[in-house]
Amino acid sequence: MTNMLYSFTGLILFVFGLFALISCPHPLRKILGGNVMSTGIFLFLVATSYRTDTASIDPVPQAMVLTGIVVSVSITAVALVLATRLQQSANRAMNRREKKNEGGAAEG
Amino acid sequence: MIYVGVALFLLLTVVLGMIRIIAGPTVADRMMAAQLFGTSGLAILLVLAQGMNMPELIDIALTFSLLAALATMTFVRRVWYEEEKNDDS
Amino acid sequence: MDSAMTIILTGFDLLLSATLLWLAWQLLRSTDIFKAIIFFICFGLLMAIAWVRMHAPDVALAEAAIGAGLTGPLFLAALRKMERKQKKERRFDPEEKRDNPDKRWQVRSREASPLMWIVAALTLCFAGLLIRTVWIIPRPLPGLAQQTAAHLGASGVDNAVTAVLLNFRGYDTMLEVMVLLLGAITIWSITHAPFPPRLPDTSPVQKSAVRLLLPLICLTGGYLVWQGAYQTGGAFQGGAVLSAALVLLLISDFLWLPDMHSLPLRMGMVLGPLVFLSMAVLGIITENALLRFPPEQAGAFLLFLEAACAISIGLSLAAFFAGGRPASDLREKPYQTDQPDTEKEGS
Amino acid sequence: MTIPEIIGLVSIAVALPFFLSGTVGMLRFPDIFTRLHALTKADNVGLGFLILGLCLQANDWFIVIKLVLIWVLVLIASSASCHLVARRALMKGIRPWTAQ
Repeated sequence: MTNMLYSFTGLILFVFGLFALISCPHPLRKILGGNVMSTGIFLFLVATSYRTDTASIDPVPQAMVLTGIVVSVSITAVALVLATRLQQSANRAMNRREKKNEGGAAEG
Repeated sequence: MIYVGVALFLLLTVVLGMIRIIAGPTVADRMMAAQLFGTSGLAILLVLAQGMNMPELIDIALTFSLLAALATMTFVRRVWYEEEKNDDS
Repeated sequence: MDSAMTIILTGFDLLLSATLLWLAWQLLRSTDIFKAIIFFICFGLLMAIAWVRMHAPDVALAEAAIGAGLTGPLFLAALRKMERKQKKERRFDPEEKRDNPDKRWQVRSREASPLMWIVAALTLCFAGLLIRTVWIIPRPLPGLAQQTAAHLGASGVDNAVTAVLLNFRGYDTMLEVMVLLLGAITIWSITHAPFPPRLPDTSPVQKSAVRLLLPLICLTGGYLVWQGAYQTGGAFQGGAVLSAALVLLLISDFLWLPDMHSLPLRMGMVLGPLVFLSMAVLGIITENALLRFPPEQAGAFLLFLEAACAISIGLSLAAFFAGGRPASDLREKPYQTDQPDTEKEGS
Repeated sequence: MTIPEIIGLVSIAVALPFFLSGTVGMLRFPDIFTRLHALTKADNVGLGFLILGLCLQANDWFIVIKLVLIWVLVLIASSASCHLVARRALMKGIRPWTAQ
């Protein structure tokens, strides 16, 4: 019961994350969506291997998920730096264009 | 069993408090609500440690308590620094 | 008594998963990106409790340290870097002052509405397929619990998760430490850190709180690494807690920090992968296989390995937060093509 | 049940209203400063009673030390961060709410 509940929660989280990754235009929200997606997969992995008796809980998926959490935080960090750089250069270009427009308006 | 009931109650208060995150109105209110959740989550962990008979959860609670200030301090020092940010952002 | 316990636990699980789903939906659909980040922090907190309910305390500890502790500040710092420029940009356009900072993104998403519906329909179909697939998995699933328990004696540690991570599937962990190093290298080569501006009004309360917390955080990190051998804990959790100490130092603008040379940082970051590789090569020489440890000394080897990994994980995660190469590392002035547009604080 | 266990349960029961009032205060109070006040009630007193209760149930000194350490750490963290938020709010010119 518990494992079914949590594995379906994980699946739905994965789908939410996927949808956000495709449909949200804001880069930060895309990264958030990717994080939710990976969390969903982790939850699904661990919940599917969960047994009610504590003695026979499988440590292999847990170790994999532990690895996955650390890898996903590194991916998140790299993606955030890339998104920040992208945004900054886009803003800079926009500022320059607006400045030029303003200057042109003042002269004309 | 009492402990799990207590944990359920604490989880309910957390869910109630989420209204404050939605309502705002200032960014600081949202951040403080998140901090309250940190404390409540820590309490849930401690209670579950007793109720589920897993004493290792106390270490997780210890980690929570060490990192409790991290998000709020980052928020105050990094995000909320700009003057004149429209508060209901 | 027992059935009442089951009912309460089921209620707890139901409430927890419903809240998780609701939070995920809110964080993906809310109008404001800051709100979404706050929801994400809460999501991490509740995920840690969900891991506890799955009897996965090691994962819960990692989630508490990384998901609830570090990722939120990472996003907050990135948000600030993005927003500062946007605010500056808004100065050219006083009409827009009351608008949402990410209005640009909002407008485009509304324009793409029919496409959105198609994507939503496709995602729903995909979700249905996934749910059906999961439904028809034959249960109970086979597991590796017995095999792990049978070989636990040879691994040198008592905690099954640590044994799997470092001994049975050491390859994974070695590559993972490499991934962290690679991430840090990528970030350092993309940009140099706009190093923490020394904000004029550091509160003395914050400084003394950080001074009180720092030794305790380092102590707890070391304790978690040590404890990984027989109970919940290990290199990742310890490393994440250590990196929290560094992040606290970074955000409270201690004056000596920006002037620090990056050589010790680099050495520390390489330490973990290096020790792992040398252990692997040592395994070839003594045991004729990559990454195999002699069972008698395995415990000591693993502890050594974990300590080295924890140091490099902590430093790499802190480097992620700093978001770039330390500025003091640059021999000449930082790369400045179009700096006039950007705001330099504190200099 | 021994007497310390009963006292522990009573102490946990005392802690719960503080958590509830923290949340209710968070929802009902009018401005950021009063909400900070509500928040610290849950942090300090509620968690304090809860930890007192759990300490009375614990059978290991190491666990008791860890529990007390958790409480002290939460006190440090919450007081420092509430101070920072209130200070920054005052600097930004957010006026404390008054009865008028």
